[in-house]
Amino acid sequence: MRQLFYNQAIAEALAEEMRRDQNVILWGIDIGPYGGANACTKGLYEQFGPSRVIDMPVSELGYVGMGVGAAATGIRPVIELQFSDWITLASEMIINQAAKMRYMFGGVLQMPLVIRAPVGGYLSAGAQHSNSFESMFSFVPGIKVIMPSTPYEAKGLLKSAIRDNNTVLFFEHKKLYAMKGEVPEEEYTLPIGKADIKRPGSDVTIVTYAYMVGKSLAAAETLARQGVDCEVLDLRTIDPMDREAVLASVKKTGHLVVAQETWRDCSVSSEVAALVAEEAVDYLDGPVVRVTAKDVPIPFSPVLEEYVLPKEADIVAAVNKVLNRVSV
Amino acid sequence: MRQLFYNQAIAEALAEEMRRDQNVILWGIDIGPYGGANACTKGLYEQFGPSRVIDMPVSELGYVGMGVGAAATGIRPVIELQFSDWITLASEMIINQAAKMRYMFGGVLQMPLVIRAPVGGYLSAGAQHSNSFESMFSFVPGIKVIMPSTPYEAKGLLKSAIRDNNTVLFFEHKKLYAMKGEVPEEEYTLPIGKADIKRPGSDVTIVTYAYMVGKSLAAAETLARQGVDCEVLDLRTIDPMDREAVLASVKKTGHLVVAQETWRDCSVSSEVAALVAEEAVDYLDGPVVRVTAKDVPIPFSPVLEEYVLPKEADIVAAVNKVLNRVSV
Amino acid sequence: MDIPRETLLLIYERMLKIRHFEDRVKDLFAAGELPGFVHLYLGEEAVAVGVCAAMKDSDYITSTHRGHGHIIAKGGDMGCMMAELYGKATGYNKGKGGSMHIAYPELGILGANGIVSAGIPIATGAGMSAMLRKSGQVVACFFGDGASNEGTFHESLNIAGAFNLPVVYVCENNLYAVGTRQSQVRKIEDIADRAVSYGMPGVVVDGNDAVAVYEAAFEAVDRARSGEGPTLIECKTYRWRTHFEGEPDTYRPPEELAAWIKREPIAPYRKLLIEQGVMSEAEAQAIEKKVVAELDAGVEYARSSPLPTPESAMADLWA
Amino acid sequence: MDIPRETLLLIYERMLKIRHFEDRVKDLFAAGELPGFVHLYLGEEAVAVGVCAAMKDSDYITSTHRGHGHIIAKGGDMGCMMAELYGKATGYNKGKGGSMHIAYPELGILGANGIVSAGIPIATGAGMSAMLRKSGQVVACFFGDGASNEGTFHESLNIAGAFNLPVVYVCENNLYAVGTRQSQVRKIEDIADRAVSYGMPGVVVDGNDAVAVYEAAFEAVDRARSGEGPTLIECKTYRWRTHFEGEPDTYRPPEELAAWIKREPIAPYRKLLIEQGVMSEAEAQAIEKKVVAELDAGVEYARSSPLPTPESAMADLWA
Ligand SMILES: Cc1ncc(C[n+]2csc(CCOP(=O)(O)OP(=O)(O)O)c2C)c(N)n1
Ligand SMILES: Cc1ncc(C[n+]2csc(CCOP(=O)(O)OP(=O)(O)O)c2C)c(N)n1
Ligand SMILES: [Mg+2]
Ligand SMILES: [Mg+2]
Repeated sequence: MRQLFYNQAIAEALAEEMRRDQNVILWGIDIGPYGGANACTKGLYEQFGPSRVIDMPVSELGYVGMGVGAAATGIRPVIELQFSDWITLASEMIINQAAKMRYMFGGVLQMPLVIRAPVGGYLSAGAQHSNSFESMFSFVPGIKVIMPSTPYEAKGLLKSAIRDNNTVLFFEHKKLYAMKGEVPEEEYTLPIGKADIKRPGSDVTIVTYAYMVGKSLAAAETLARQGVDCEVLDLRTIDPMDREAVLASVKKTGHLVVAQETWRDCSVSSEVAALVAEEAVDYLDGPVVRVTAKDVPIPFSPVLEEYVLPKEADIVAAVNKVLNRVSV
Repeated sequence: MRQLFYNQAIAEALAEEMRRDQNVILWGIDIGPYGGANACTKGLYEQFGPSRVIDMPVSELGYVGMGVGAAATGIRPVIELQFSDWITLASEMIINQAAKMRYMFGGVLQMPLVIRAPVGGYLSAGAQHSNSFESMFSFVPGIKVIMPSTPYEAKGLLKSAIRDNNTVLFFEHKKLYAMKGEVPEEEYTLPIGKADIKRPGSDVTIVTYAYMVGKSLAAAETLARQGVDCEVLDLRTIDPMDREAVLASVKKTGHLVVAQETWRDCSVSSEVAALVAEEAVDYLDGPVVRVTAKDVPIPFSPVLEEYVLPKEADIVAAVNKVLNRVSV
Repeated sequence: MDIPRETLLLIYERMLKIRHFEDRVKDLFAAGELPGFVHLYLGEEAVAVGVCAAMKDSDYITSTHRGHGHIIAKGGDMGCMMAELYGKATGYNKGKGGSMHIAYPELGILGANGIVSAGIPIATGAGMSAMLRKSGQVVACFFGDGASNEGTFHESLNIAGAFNLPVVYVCENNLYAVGTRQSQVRKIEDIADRAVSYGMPGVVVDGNDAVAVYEAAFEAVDRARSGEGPTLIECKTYRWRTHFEGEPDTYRPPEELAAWIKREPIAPYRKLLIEQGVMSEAEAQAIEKKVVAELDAGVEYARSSPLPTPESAMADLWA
Repeated sequence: MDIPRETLLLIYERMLKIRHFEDRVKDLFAAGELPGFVHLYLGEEAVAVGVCAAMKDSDYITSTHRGHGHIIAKGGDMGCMMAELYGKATGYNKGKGGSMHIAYPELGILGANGIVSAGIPIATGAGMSAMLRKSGQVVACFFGDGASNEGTFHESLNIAGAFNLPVVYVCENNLYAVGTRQSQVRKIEDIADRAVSYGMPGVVVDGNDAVAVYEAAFEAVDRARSGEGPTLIECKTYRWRTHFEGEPDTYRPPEELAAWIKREPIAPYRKLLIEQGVMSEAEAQAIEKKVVAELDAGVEYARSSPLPTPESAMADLWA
């Protein structure tokens, strides 16, 4: 099958949806002739012109808020934030406006708004350019949160996000932009809210997403060589979470590791563990173990960042721990 | 012992700390002659004057950000947000600046910043005036989060917060401002990070905090009459969480209910359940049950709000569920 | 300026509607019939009505926590509004919204808003939307003097200026934000001067003079509709009531309030219309009677409407 | 204006330091020696130095993602900075910060910042702090033309104006924010005009003329220190490099860049000082030699310094 980079898959999804529906409009910083900080809008300005691909000033609250007003009035804005770290600046418009407007107005309008933003570390980008805030937004009802782990998923899920009539946060991992993978040439979409078993296995379930999927698969390979058969479940959509898939896998394996890049407290990993404690505790043959970033801001120096962010070896160690197995 | 209202206890804590340290300075909206929307600064302007109690324009990002700059340079700002709902607008300054500055600068400065803000519903205040965002900030390292459930705790914990050299979010529940309770006249402080057993019990642990403490205690009374002995653990500090206290109680009772006012996903209740799934799963004699708000914005109409927010009866039902007991 | 008779009468009727509606809300709230909080628009009627009278039904507005006036001015039905204030299933927003969250897109009402200044980027986005869809719609964005110190005011007006968006920014300068006199936290007198920063015209008008507001709005709407871009209109006015009902009025000099009540917008306007032969005394009375009857019916509708079912709380989140 | 000789020489030396430091960082980054991102200040040296030369060591600055110049201008040590850029334990911030997060409060440096505009409220708060503590300190707040469209610019300058805070807002207008020419997203030409909104003076200066910048800053610092309040100074300048090292320069007309390089700030200043007898050609050469030696030593210090221990990642969060 044809191979594309993750950022190319995104650009292709955008282009296809823009052709399909003229109300799909992009805005953000440097997304026009510049093509986007991560080249996700490369060529779109040339193809669709300045009224479909709009460069904004550095005013996150303003242009995300404009997305709310535009989505409420017939446009389907797809907004790029240059890094997700400063989604903080726009969070009022996401949390109190976009997420709530349809509901608090009794359903009289729709909010077909997509906000795309790069997340994640492993780049020595320092404490303010390495964050992943999906947990904070999953907490809030009225927002969907998607985090694709491959080019295939990036394209299929972004197309679904753009067609969705609700607010969707679409978090792309910076380290994945340069990942190459198979992407069909034919039209396809992927369902929001469905997890994907990236590797079936019988001994332990590893629930993970985004850039950690690759590290989890690598850990699973290492463990397979040691005779441990891991199931790697890629959540793909963080919210709504595919709770059935998580439970089915844990009921099968009896063991759960949750591997996420970001901090532990009140996070996606907390939610997955809580879900299992609520719905499948009788199936657990040992403790749940979470693999997460250590509880400090992401430091700059590579040696420090490596210490703080989770590694393949941490996942291996976690699996050994849930299996009460001495590491080899 | 002397009785004070919760908001009076707060005002008293502020006054005492302002007398103790002239660098303790208050700012916010309407906190001067007006005395604060919830009367928490009543009389302070008169007592300390306009350079200690400063009225700000409606500019949350600006005046919270100023708190960061002032805290870094020798002032101990105690900032009031009129409602915590729009902490969103200031969240950049809390999440990427206050929480990270000391760490990312290698410890060269301190951040003795307190942000006080009212949280919570049960007031028909609608979707944008009923939020509780503690979970989102607990996620972020570098911030302490306190939520006192009584006047005694409000005073003792606020004094500790003001003396702390780190960023502290101090969330006060609107429904508690009019709660009266014993507050010693002598100087005292309460430790940040210590939970409190509000009712000892042997059958089930109810982990809770803030306004839900009262509802949990009421539920415990109801259940006591039915022969069920609940332990009610008030977290008091959400972050750092008193994990030892939670684990000790669950190890004792073997059953866990977590009762919080706000939404479920990636929340404090998730973290508590995850903690137990990690560290005490062998002690659990049944599933964990979480009592939370339903997963929609808080609606205005009292009949709807009552349906969405958790009630005493929900806690009773949850305890019955963890005990696998038919409700009576 | 030559204002059509129907427009002049509409302005009169809608100002009266607001006056009576808000007076009634005040009483109903005091009687404990209405849950939550209410912020009344009494005394500021000429602003909302003057602006909306210059707009079409298909045009948009965004509103604030003090929104009843804007919604009535844009054509909102007092019965559906009142039912919303009662938290009834028949309210504009099924009881989910309440006083601070009334929206009715069919009349271009994109929502009152509980977050100060939040309507500003939303209005700006609606303006961008109108421009992109080439719909010819114009947006009026209402906000207070307090809101003009929020960052999003700056971001939004900058963008509107840069892209020539069809938005009329209407700052209702009633001197206070809650209990703080805004001259204490803003150095300059006229908020309209801030238009300079965005390359758009800034206009100061007497917000208690409906004709003056209408004329300024008419010109701004015309500019916007013809693609010439946004305008910032500052309307000097005053709220008669405290910030929200039930708050003690400790922070405003009583003389100040008295002086502004003396300068109230409706009576002189009524007089003007009668003097100019636009309506007769009898017609004026008939209009007022009709307004009161409509309000009475609206209150009755609200009172007798059913509450939402508790389970309906779970509906309307997802589209 | 009569500028003391030491000040004139200091300006020369510090501009040179920035020039050489940034040139070296460029090379070291290209050679793969430095992790992460770097944003260079080449071409804008006169702004940071002109402003900081008008300040005391005990005064404060806040900086941006493009911060090396500000830190050197405020007296920062090139070795400690370079060690930070290498992620070494001996860096100003123990390798935890990196290029975008250098702070050194002992010299009043409250931090570079990776979030555009975030330094503005922080500077404003430091100004409030200075006023409250009656310390006599002044704050210079550096930010870009792009940052001037952020909401916090508006909120902060409004507060500074209202409270007469001792802050000098220095907008480095280099025409671009990353790849977007800012005239496309801002209607007005001069950002200094925005000072009107806050009741403070707004001044435009040639940001490539160190003397002009110094004089404007001197006056503003003087105003601030004597309690007369803030000033907004817009410095027109240009960055020579792309937004960050490694980015292709596709978006700027080469003639534009060439014209600005021709108007570079250091050579004419050097000439001026020699012509006016402030320093001799030999002295100028000696200064430059000293700067280069210091830089060489700094790079050597950075290279030979130890990395932080991995476990040190867990330190420094809590005070
Ligand atoms: C972001 C935000 N900050 C503060 C508040 C609390 N609050 C509600 S109304 C109000 C005053 C607003 O003043 P203004 O904009 O002048 O409108 P007015 O009430 O005078 O009509 C404040 C501070 C809020 N709702 N939202
Ligand atoms: C809040 C925020 N938005 C966007 C960015 C991405 N970004 C980094 S630097 C920059 C351009 C800033 O332009 P300007 O303020 O003019 O400073 P310059 O780089 O020209 O010195 C942008 C958009 C950011 N770091 N923070
Ligand atoms: Mg006002
Ligand atoms: Mg710039």
